[in-house]
Parts: sequence; structure tokens; C-alpha cells
Amino acid sequence: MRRVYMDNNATTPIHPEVMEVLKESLDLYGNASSHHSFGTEAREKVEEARASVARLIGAQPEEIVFNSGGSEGNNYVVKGVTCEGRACSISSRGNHIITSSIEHPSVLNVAKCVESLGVEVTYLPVDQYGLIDPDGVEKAVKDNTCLISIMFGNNEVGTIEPIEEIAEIAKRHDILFHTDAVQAVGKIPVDVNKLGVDFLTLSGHKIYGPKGVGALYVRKGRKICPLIEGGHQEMSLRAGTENTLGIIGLGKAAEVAAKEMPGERKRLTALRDGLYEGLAARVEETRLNGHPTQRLPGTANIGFKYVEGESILLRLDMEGIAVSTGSACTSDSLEPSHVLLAMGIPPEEAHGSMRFSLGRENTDEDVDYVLEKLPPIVQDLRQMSPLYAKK
Amino acid sequence: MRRVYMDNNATTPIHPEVMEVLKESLDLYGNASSHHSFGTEAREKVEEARASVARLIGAQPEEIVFNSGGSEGNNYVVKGVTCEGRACSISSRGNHIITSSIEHPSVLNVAKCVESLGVEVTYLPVDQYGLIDPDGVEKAVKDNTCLISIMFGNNEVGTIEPIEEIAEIAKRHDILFHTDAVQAVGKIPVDVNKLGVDFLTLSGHKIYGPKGVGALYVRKGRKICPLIEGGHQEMSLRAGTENTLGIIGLGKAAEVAAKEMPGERKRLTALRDGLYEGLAARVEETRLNGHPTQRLPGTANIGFKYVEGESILLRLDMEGIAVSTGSACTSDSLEPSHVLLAMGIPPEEAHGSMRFSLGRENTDEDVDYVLEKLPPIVQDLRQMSPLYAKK
Amino acid sequence: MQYSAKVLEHFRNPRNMGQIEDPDGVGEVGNPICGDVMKLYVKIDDEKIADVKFETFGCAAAIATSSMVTEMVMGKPIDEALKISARAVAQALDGLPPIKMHCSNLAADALKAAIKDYRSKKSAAAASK
Amino acid sequence: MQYSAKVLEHFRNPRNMGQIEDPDGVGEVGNPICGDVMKLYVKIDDEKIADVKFETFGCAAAIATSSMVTEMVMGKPIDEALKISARAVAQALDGLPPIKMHCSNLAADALKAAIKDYRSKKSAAAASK
Ligand SMILES: Cc1ncc(COP(=O)(O)O)c(C=O)c1O
Ligand SMILES: Cc1ncc(COP(=O)(O)O)c(C=O)c1O
Repeated sequence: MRRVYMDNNATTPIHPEVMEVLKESLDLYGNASSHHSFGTEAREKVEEARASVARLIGAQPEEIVFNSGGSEGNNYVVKGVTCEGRACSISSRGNHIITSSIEHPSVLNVAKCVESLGVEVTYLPVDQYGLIDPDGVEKAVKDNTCLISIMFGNNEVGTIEPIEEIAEIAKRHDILFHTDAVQAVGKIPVDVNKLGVDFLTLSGHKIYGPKGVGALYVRKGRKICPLIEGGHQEMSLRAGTENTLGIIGLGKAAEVAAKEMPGERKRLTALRDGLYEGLAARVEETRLNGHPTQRLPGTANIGFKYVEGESILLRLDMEGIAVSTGSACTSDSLEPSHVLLAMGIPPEEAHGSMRFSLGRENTDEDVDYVLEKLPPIVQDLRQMSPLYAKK
Repeated sequence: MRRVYMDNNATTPIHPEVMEVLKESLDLYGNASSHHSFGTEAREKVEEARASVARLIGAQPEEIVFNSGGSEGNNYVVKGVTCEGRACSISSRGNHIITSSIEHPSVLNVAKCVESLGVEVTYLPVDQYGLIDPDGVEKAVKDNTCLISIMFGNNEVGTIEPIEEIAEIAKRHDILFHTDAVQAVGKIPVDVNKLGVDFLTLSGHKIYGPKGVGALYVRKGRKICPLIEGGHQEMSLRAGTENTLGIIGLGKAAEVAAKEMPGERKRLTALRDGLYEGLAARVEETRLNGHPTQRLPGTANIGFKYVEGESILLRLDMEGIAVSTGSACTSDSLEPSHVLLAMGIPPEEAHGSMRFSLGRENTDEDVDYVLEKLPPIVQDLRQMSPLYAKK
Repeated sequence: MQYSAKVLEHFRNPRNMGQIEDPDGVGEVGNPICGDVMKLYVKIDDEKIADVKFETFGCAAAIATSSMVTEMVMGKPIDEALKISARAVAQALDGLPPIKMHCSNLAADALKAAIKDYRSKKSAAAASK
Repeated sequence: MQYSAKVLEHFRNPRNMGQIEDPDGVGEVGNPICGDVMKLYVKIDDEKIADVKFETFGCAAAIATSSMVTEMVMGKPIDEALKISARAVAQALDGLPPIKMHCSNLAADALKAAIKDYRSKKSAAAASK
């Protein structure tokens, strides 16, 4: 059976070039913090990787802190700036943070956690396309705001937020600004200095690197309480023996992403638009969720009225097609997507929305295959649906 | 040049069998939380690994929470039980914790952190062998003690603590008990039920698995606040896309460790004793730091009077021999080891102590090589030392 | 989330899917906002379920439990059908993931609602005679 | 921690290591508790450093800076030797890791202490004449 993977926002296959360096590095086992030659060999590779990641986002190598992924990066910033809910030296400005209602759970749930510990949190709304209004950010600023955290590209609908404008507001008010760029890095140009962000989260497995490794960008001079303390690794900002293999993989993935991004960006945008247009032509009553143009290249979140997403997902899976109904980490829940609800999409339609996220392995043939298989499935399920019948 | 790696307490080479499964699993890229077949394939492997890790320590699979390593595990427990310094539902008993003065920095530094946030901390002393006295634990217990955290095997000197007795005390007083077993697991038998621990930290790269992956054992029914929140991964106890590759590697490492432990334990004990006795016969004024017998199989921490450790380390490195002066994560600091100081070793002698930590790749020939190379180096450095001359 | 082979089979090939033209009873439970709506049509003959059909908007578990419940009650006396518990439906499918157990409630509830509808119609008809 | 090739070379092959039998001055700085002790012996001839030797207990940087400082002052007039700064020692070694910079202070201090010792002995000798 043909297998078509269109769930690249959940995770990506490892790039062949990354696989190659991983295989080559399996016996590079020294502890990068050891002072003998085994350690030095590991250290050199770790620093090469740091430079690659820095280059991808226009940072200095010493501003890159390796960690275990996007969730850790996001937890780190929200907890570390608010010092876990306390007014400490870092958050001397106060204990109010501004975020949005469409953030990834690794921002939202931590915001709720620190909220329960006494931090004041503003969750900004979004418009029908999932866009955050910079004016809304400005209005939410208070004297005690210490952090603004707004995601770069939304993982479910792909909407790209006006990060540069929001960072400008943060800077004007002297507030630390963080962006969860897990879905943006490697797909669209991201430059920490052009953007003016203080912290930026990225993750290896969304850019064809290994899972369980990521990096947090920490602008020089910005202070933050470590989430994981202990040894002096990562400039004492993140304890734990360096994940050499993962870091090398992430470094290579960053290098490859920088190289392939311009071409892939164009190619995936065309592919994804072809997919949506093809589906819209073949299936009645579909809707595109997310911004029509200001959107991540490979992402198309499409609603099919009268049917429920998991059913479509499983039927597609039976045809070898992998997509998702939302973010993988929330899809065990029965709630409709918080992102779609925040965009004002009715719950019953949110239930019937599917995320197609295309990646470097997808081809025109893959899109054609989905265009062939999906319409009859939706038709089948609609035949079964009392909501459709009622029409 | 011959290369002899005797720094296995810092980190271990990946086991050939683990390397094999890592290579085979590089293209198993699905997100284990995704509901399509790509996800299911990853999920199955993750659950197999969970069962292997559970088997190694006598736990139930659902008591194993995968994470990024030992430092994360230790931070998790200390912060999670004290709810980062606050009296919350979990630590309703109070906010006093008991730990020891020879813990790994990933326990000690976090204890200091939560202390600064209002948690009361007792740091228990050790005797000259690095042993913690269970009576001392009992005496330190207060009405508001919520956590006792005592390491299993010390990473610097290898002393094995009386965990079972201490856990018994904790249980009698209804206090949660955690042990950092990063150095013990895979080297000596560890059974969470025989021991009666509530939480146990382990790490992949100390048992010939990959770096950047570990597991926390959480006894069924024990509550703890997550350190990294977000998605529903790992029973909502640890958010972040599952590090499939790392987890598979850890699972295999656990399986292999269970198999090889009995033989390796004997072999390494003999090897390490041969090393110490050989050195003691060839170099005057050496001392063995740590317990003479109640000690991790491969670990020999040896003091050479009148010389400084880093010099020995570098001279050995020039001969292809890798050892360390303490834990890799603190060796950037100029302080003598906190473990040796706690054992009452004078600072100038602590400076001249070397940790030899042997592992599965070490042979009799390796020991002979060290016995050949090390004595003249110590002699050389002593010739240079004004402390030696003064004698 | 792992479904049993039986769930997947019923999901892929649902039995008794569709409407009954002139049903004796119809039961509808669930709510589109929660992502599950189940509609069960029954035809009753001599206090036995002569025919039963379903329409479902929902996940694989919702569809499979609907299908399964129709199979289980087809041809059965009403009283026996009413005794079919949510648990029994789930068991007949070789179990459901814990998070999906509520779907088996829905299926059992839809059946009860359809029979209730039939009975109330019947007594209304009897009354109007 | 990465040492320069020059540091490693001096560490491996230290120059002027040992004692001077009948030194004109001796300087000792550092503290075994901190892990560094440096002892410098000088022989002075016509206010020039005719010979210099060191003994050091310490890390590679401590040994290399000791060795380097003896090379730098050998044969130099005392006044010139005194002008050698910690920075200059570190530079002559192509730099030191930041955490080890204090070692270059120790070396320069040991030299100063040895010369001071020589001078105080000399003035004592002059006074007793
Ligand atoms: C926007 C966003 N932020 C954070 C994360 C979390 O990253 P990770 O899975 O590496 O923890 C993800 C993906 O899961 C994401 O899409
Ligand atoms: C006793 C002990 N605890 C914790 C750790 C930390 O483990 P990791 O390096 O996996 O974070 C180590 C090793 O570094 C250790 O030896």
C-alpha cells in the first residue's frame, strides 16, 4: 500500500543527511564536559552544532542553549521569567504575563500553572484567521507585565503571527519577549535580531532532526532562572550531560534547513494550495481554517462539515495516509481544538477539521493520492451522519 | 596510541547492541502520540522500551516516566514534591526536605534553589567512607518533612548508601522517598519494591545507552507536580514529543544491562581492585577514597598526595588514558570535590584525587597500561611539587 | 489510542447503517458540540426488534458501538434488548480505550431512547383509539 | 576547558623546573587548599637574573605559567623582570581559559616575591656590614 505522511507538524522524518551524521557519531561517546580527549572530541561537535543552529536564526552561538525540545523551552521561559510564580530578581517588574489563547499546550498549560501560583495572565483572543492583533497586545500591557509570549507559527492552522510588531511593543515597554517558533524555524526565515525577540524556542524533530532535542535562544544579557539545575553545562543555563548525538543531529538539521528552506517553502506552498483547492473542488462544504496567505508553507487545516475528524483520520490511515485532527499531544482529549474554538469556529465544525501538514518527502503524487482517497471517505461518513441527513 | 577510557561514571560508550537498534530505528519517525499507523509503530516501540526499563528495576511499566536524563529526574522530584517551594496539595505534610551533602549537583543545587524559595533543607553529613547514617536520617525527620532524597551510589567515590534502611524510615514516617540511582542502576541489583522507594532517577548514558534520555520511576499512587507541562505524553507527567530513538536505545540498554550485570559486576570489581592494589604497590602515599567494599563495581577514587588532579588528568590524556577528577559537570570549577570534603578529606588531598571508573570495554591490558603509565607521571609531578619537596 | 480489531472492523464496515423509512421508534442522543450524535431507528414487530438502523456522527468508537448495538438487538424481544448494557456493547467489541468508554453509553442510550419513543407512540396510539 | 598548544607544551616539558641550591631569593605564593602553590628560586648576578627555577603544585595552567615566567625572565635585569605582568605571561602562552587566568597572576606574584626576598636579604646583608 502507498504510504503518504502528511503529519509533518506533529513530527518529521529524519533527513537523510542527518541520519548519516547520526550513524557516524554513534561512537563519539565522550562527555562534552570532560577534560580528556574523548570529551574534547564531543565538545567540538557540540560547538559546531551550536554555530549551525545560531546561523539558522541569526544568533550568536553563545545565545543558544541546547535542551530536550520545544516543550522544555516553553516551560523554561514561562517558569523561568516569572520565577515560578514569585516576584524574584528576574521578574522585578512584576508578575503579569501576556500570551494568546492559541498557544501550544506547553505554553498554555504552564501559564495556567503559574497562574494558579499567583501570576496574573492575559490570554489574548485571535480573529477568525487565528491572527493576534498587536494593538491588543499593547492594550494588555500593564505596569507589572514581565513577559509577553506569542507563538510564531501556529501548529494547528499554520497562521503566522506579527511577531516583529509585537516584539517592538515589548521592547518599547521594556518587557521580555518570547516566541515559540517551533513550527516556524526552518520553514520560513527567522532572524532573532530582525525580529527583536529575547527568547525563542525551537525543536529538532520539526525540522527533520531527532526528537528529544531542541534549543532555546536566550539573548545576551537576558536573565532567566534555570528549569533544570545541577552541573555547569550550557553556560549553567541547562544542567545535564550534553545529548551529543541529538545535538549533532539538530546542528545538521539546522544546516540543511538553511540550505533547503527557500526551495521547499515555495514548493510546499504550491503543494498545499493544490491540495486544498483540489479538495474544495471535490468535496462540498469544506472550509480552510487559518489565514489564507499568512500561513506556514506546508500547513492546510481543512474543515469537513457533518463528519467527525477521528473517523476521517482512521479511514485515511486505512489507505496509508497519515494526517491529524489537531496537535498530537492533545488529540487524546475529546475536546475540540482550542485553537479552532478561539478562531470562532463552531464546535461541531471544529470536530470535523483535519490538519494536513506537508513536508519535504511529499510529492504531487501524494497530493493526487489524497485527492483520490479522501472525497469518497467524506462522502461515506456523511452518508452515515445524522447531521448531514438533516440538511 | 592505545586509548583507555576509564571515565564510565561520566558517561559510557553506546553498547553495540544498542547501536544496532538505534541504526535500525532511525526511520521510525512517527509521533508516538499520533493516531495513525506511523504513530502506532512508534508507540509500540516506546512501550516495549518502557517494559524493559521497568523489568530492570522491578517496576510496573506504567510507573516509568521517560525524560531527558538524570538531571531532569532529580530536578523533577525535588521541585515537584515541594511544588517549587510552596506548600501545595502534594506537600501538604510540610516543606522540609532531607538530603545529603554528597548528592549530585542536580539534587544539591535544586535543594539550594528551593531553599532560597522557602523550603527547609537538611543536608546530612557522611562518614569518612561517604556513608550516610540511617539513624541520622531518622533524627532529622520533622513533622513537616515531605521528602527524603538520598543517592544510591555516589558518582565520585562509588559508595553505596543503605537505601533500603533509609526507605524504611521514610515509610514509617509516611514521607516520600527518592533515590538518585543514576550510578547504581545497571551495575548492581536495584528493585524498587524490595527497596521501598517512591521515586527513582535513572539515566541512559550511564548504562551504555544514549545521552539525553532517562527515566523517573514514580510509584503508583504517588503524586507529583510535573516539571515540564503541555501535552498529555507520559501519562501527563512529562510533556514533549516522545524521544522515540532515545527511548528505544534506553530500553535496549536496560535489557542488555539486566543480562550482563551479574558477570560484569564481578569482573569490574576484580579489575578495579587490581588497579588500586597495583597503584598502591607502585606509588607511595596513595589513598582509596570511598568505602572499601560497599562500593560500585567499577569505581576507584584514588588520592595521590602532593600533586594536583588536573595535571595528572592531562598527563594521562597525553598517554591516551581518560579519567576524571570528579564529576564532569563540576570539573570546570576550581573547588575541590564537595564529596571528598564532606568525607573529611583535607582540601589539598582532595585536589590530588582521581576517579577511575571502569566499564564493559575495559580489560586487564587496560589496567596494566595504566599501571605502567601512571606511576612515572605521579613521580614527575611530585618532583615538581613544592609540597613533596618540603617533606 | 489503540482500537481492537473488532472495533476497526465495525468502523470500516458498519452493519445496519442508514435510516428506516417508516420507523416505529427513533432515538437520538449526544450533541454535535461534543462530537457525538447517534440516531437509532427501530421497526418493531410483535414486541421484537424486526429491524434497526443507525446514523452516527462521531469517532470510530461511536460508529463501531452503533453498529455493534444494532447487531446485538436485531431480532431480539424488546425486553431483552433493553437489558443490553453499555458494558456489554464494549465487551462485544473486545473493549474500548478508557477515554472512549462513554461511546458505549451513547449506543445503549440511543437504543433505550428509540424503544421509549416506540412505546410512547404506541401508548399514544392506544389512547387515541 | 581548552588549553593552547603552547600551554600544553610547557606543561609537558616544563623549563627550569627544580630548586636552586643556594638561591639569592625565594618566593612562594598560593595555598594547597586552593590547589595551587608556586615556589620560585632566583640567582641574581649584577642585578640580572642569572638563574631561575620553579616548583609548582597545581593544574596544567599553573605549571605552564611557572615554566613560561622562568623563560621570560632568565637573564633579564631585575627591573625589567618586575615589569612582566600576569597578562604578559598569559599572552606568551597564547592565552589561558578564563577560569584559569588567576594562574598567571600567581606566576607573576611568585616572581615578585622572589625578587622582594632577594632585595630584603641584600639590604639586611648591607645593614649588617
Ligand atoms: C508550536 C509548538 N510548540 C511546542 C511544541 C513542543 O515541542 P516538543 O514536542 O519538541 O516538546 C510543538 C510540537 O509538539 C509545537 O508545535
Ligand atoms: C549520581 C548522578 N546523578 C545524576 C546525574 C545526572 O545525569 P544526566 O547527566 O543524565 O543528567 C549523574 C551524572 O551526570 C550522576 O552521576
